[in-house]
Amino acid sequence: MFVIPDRFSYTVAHSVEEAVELLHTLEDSKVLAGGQSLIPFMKLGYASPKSLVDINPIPNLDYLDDSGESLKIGALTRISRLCGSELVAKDYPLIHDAALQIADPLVRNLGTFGGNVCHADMGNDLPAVCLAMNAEMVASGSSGQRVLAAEDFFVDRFTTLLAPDELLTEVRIPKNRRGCGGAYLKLERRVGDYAIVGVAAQLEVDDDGVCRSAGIGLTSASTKPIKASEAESWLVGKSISDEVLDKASTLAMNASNPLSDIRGPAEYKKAMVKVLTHRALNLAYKRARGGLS
Amino acid sequence: MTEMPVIHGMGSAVKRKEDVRFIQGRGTYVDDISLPGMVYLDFVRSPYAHARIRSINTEKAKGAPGVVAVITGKDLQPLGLDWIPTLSGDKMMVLPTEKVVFQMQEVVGVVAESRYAAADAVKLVEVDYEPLPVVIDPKKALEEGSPIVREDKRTNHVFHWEAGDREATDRLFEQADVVVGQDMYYQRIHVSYMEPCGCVAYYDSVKGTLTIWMTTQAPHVVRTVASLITKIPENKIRIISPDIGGGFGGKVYVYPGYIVAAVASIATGRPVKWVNDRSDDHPSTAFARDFHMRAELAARKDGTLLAFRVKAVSDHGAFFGDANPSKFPFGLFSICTGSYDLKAAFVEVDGAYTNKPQGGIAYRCSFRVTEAVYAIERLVDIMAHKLGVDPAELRLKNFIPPERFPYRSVMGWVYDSGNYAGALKKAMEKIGYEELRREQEEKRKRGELMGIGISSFTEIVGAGPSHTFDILGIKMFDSAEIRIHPTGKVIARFGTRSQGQGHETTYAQIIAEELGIPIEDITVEEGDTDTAPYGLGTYASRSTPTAGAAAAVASRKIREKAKKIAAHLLEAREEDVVWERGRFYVKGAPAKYKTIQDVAFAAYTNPPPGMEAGLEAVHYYDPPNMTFPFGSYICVVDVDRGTGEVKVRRFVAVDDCGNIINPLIVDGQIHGGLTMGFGTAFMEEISYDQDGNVYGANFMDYTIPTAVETPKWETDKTVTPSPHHPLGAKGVGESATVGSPAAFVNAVVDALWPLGVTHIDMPLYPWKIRRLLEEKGYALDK
Amino acid sequence: MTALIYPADAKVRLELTVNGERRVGEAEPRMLLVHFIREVLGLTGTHVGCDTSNCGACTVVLNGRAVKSCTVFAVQANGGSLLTVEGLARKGRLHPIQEGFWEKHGLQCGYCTPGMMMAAYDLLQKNPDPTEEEIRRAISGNLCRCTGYVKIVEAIQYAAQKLRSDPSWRSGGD
Amino acid sequence: MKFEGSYQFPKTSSEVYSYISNLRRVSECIPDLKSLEIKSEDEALATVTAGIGFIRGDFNLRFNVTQRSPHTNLGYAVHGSGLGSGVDISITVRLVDLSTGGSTLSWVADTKVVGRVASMAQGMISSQAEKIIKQFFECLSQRLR
Repeated sequence: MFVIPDRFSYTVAHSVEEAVELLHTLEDSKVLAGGQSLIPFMKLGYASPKSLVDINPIPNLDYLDDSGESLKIGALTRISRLCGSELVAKDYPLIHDAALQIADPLVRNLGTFGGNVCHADMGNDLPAVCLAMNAEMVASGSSGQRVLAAEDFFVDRFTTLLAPDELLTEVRIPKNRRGCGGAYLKLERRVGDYAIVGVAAQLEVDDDGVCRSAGIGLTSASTKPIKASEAESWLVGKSISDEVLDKASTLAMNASNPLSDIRGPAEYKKAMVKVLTHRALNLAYKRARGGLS
Repeated sequence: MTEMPVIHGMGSAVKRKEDVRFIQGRGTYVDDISLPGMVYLDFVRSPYAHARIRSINTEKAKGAPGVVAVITGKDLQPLGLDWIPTLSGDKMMVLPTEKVVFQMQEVVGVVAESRYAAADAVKLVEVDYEPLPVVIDPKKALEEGSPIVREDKRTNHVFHWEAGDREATDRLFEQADVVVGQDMYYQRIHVSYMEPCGCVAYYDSVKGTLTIWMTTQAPHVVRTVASLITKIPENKIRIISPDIGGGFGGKVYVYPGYIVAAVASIATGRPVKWVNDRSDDHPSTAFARDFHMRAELAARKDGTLLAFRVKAVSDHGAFFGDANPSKFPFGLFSICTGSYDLKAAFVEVDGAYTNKPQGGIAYRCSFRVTEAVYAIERLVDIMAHKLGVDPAELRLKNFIPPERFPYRSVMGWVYDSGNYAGALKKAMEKIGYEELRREQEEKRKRGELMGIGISSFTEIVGAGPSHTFDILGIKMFDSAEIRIHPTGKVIARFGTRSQGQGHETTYAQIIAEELGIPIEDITVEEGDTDTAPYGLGTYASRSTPTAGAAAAVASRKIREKAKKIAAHLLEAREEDVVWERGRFYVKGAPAKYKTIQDVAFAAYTNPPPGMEAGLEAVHYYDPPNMTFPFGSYICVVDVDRGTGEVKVRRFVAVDDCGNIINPLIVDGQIHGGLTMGFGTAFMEEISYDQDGNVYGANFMDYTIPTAVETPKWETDKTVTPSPHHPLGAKGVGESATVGSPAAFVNAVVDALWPLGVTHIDMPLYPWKIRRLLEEKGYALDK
Repeated sequence: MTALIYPADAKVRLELTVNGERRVGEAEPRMLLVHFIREVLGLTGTHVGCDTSNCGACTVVLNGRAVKSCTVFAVQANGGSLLTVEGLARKGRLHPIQEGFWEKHGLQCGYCTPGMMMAAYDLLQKNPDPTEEEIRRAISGNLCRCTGYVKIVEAIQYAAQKLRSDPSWRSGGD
Repeated sequence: MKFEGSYQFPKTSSEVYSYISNLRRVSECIPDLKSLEIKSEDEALATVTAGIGFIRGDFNLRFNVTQRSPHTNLGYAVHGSGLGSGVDISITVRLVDLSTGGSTLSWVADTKVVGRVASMAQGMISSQAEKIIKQFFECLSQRLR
């Protein structure tokens, strides 16, 4: 059974409008961005879209822009660009940690921020990052543009809020101010594998080490990327200590509902949500205290 | 006297001759071969592990664009090719006619003009299955009333095999002060060569010749078997094993793809290419290990080891296909007394059929030596801990001492040479053993988990002496044919087949050493049954011990004739002629000499009166005994009490494979073997659920180590030549895969021993270790 | 504007620069780049070792960055520039990466080698003086079953040193 | 895997039985039905589209009524394939009249999913199977209210 995709019609979009129009008119169409998740799925026969809309030629969708109120990441920004960006490494350690742990350097050369998010696999790393950082997802569709909260964006495994003829064009990350720090920890069977469990943690603390805001996103901790909201709100107003982190990581664990699979039994994954949340928050705190680094 | 040319003989770390093509993308692997009019074969595979085939409908597929032929088991039946013999005297299905016996089994072959057309047509074949109860656990398979995998056998019991002296062993166990025992499972793994199996088959109906370019480690045996089952005369069958992208034992087997491709070529008159995709190859080709054992070791309280016994069940899947020597249904497991001077030992193994592909690959393990070494090295460690003795000390106390070689083990093997204490002491020195033990003590006080693991293995390779070793009756010699051209250049052909071991370089180095001809002037060829002398092939670390020896002996035959010619040229009596690497001269007058090149020219232009012209020799080497490489490995690990992850901090490997031909290549072999052992110990496993679904069927699910987690290996050597091998060499291809798994497991168990952990089955997944830490109340939540 | 749509069974005419030469070939939309390279362009140095984008045996440099050619459709490479293992050497002179793999015994069966070298090529373009850790991470998408990576790392270190000391190899090579 | 559930109806067990033993009516409750062919009162062939997100495929399924014990027990067997996998579901339904009038229907479904996709995307197909079976009985119970 050769691992080869079923036939599909192929078309190239040169603008967002054109992409939306094509997605709207073509039957059973799918966006082709980096293709690093979609193409393997098509080869393995998981997915057989009748038509692909290649958005790679669309100009100006590959950017990192922090000139405004938030860090704007173009949907076509390659993961490798995040890995190599000084801005991201310096000011957004959570994103940088995660980018460096996505698949391998070759996949990262093509894989895009938008694609990683829209694929919405429970095992993808960037959805958890978006959840932890309360990102906004900017989508364009035939009915115009809308901005969605990351929290609402991830509906189910491989399922987002995007309509079939909608295209994610940009992700907006609240700007990291002084006192902000983040970290992404990923437990893997082997480097480049999907996470056994991954934890994205983002903290903002004042000069006395009191938590102003907290964000926690979980990878492979449920059938979809999830946000540990209770843990987040519990942290706010607390001055960070080992006990506080213990409680927070317990709440994060309680929010998780992982599947047993070849990457480990559910009870192990639950326990790891706790361990990794504690460690990620700890590192995020250190970074927050140490300023932006 | 003129300068000797640099010839790169024995011991030279010369870079490899074969690399010139590989680094330029000019290697020729099976999938690189393309013939005019070639078509592609793809397979419909069974989603069921065990099911009766109600019906197969191929009409839609036959009508699909580009489809040339569709082949089912019913088509093979009249040819007597629906089943074929295995290397173990059992038989295996090529394509099923009645039922399927494992998931992803080949069911229907579809031949089409392109890869893509074949893949499309495969989806159009309709097979109606009636699911049957599945048996996955080999122990359950041997119980009464278990579903029967092989109706032709009417039982799931494959064989019962015993070695050693049961009574003597039991007696020593009764007398012993201390007895330790452990149930262990050596999991099912896949060799995971980077190049999946495949072939191009072409039947020339005019010449009546069948040529198959195939991924095989043993082309000659394949040709003979193919001739016997197809009745095509052996001179009309040509098996070519081109460049092979790794074999490790997995490419000794004959898979359905080869047979169906050949039949398809005969049926269509066109060349047929079949190449497995990874997701086909992993779940359908043969597996290694899958071995459930109960091992026990008896000792006196002073630490003298007395006796060893093992009772085991091995899982062979649906067909008994192990490529074992005929007299050894369970390979050379009886080497299990290892490096120790035991008084008695006994082993019994029962083989079982299950709903899995055939198992029992000699995966870089010289026929079950890996399982044997794992068993004894784990038990010696458990015994040391039980006695409260340092594992190194217990080993040193019980090693076979150097002066006892050649040493006859209680299992009847005669070890050729060894200095086990020498290797272990060197490893301990190199890693700083005492210091590490001190560090471990301090860490334990601080609640940190650090472990040190030792494995002092003895290998048995180079099968093998004809009085004991054959495969399907064919004696396990191997061959070399060396011909020197008039200008002194050499073509040498062998019955073995390199899959990355560097034969083109090492064989050339042996010939260079023996004849004084630079390796640049020596061309080595293997793998074409029309040109190479008959040989059993490359597996079980046998190439250097057998074919390497053949190269030396054939070279010496040539040298004898060369000496006569030299005497004629030097106008001297033969007994006055002296050989010095690369030249002959008359005793006492070294200035007047003839080079081997002069002699070669004379062999064709001016041979002595009455002498047959030419300068060549063939030798089929029948080894007098096996060779017994050995070594000591020490591994240091740190265990994360939160995640259960293990970090291999250091790993020192001291190997002894006798005299070394090329140190670069020996290092490479050891690095690769260690990495495979590392993968086995920590991440590799093919598992099945109760419905027979296979897990780990591709490189996404089956994790082999990358450069990141692979430890930075530290290697060293001792040199204890083999007394009976012409070069004093022993073979090293498998030492590291055989020796290392026990070192990793011993290290992790050593770390956890204070908590009362005596054993963990491989792979040492973090979740298994975390579970133990939780049970012992030692797990951390951060 | 209306975009050009290639039907599923269309034979798309592709034109691209391969190892410095202009090459033309046909491919249906679903054809994978690796099959186009091997079977249409006839460059068999690029290998296929898996079907899940894990092994990296099919690694080539597409438009300046190393990618897994089994996870790109050939049509996506239209108009692009491709460097395969066959294009590494220049005027019969081995590329320092090739030299390093040979000198340091960085290969055994040779099957992963072309992909491994192309990944190294990408690394050394971005980072002329990588640490061992950086090298190991850079080839983490390329599996080797023979070498245990030790000598591959040495080979890439050799190449890095050679490239730094020999300016004639700068400016890509494609 | 085994899934199960139970419902209470105002109707008596014999009324419920006569409804759910009718393959044509029962098959109306198969979710995402693409096509249906009733071969006999005990056998129907159906094509069902199933999946999650963009991972969807057609499953060709054969439904058989395997056991008929009026008023008390009913057995269905579902056998077929899709997304490169084989699916086998055996469903047993038990009906019990309540002293308070009406009846309870309790069902147990034993599901086996085998094949490449089942192995690679562990849990994905079985969780879909569970969803579909539950929808099926939910639909039946609606109609029986």
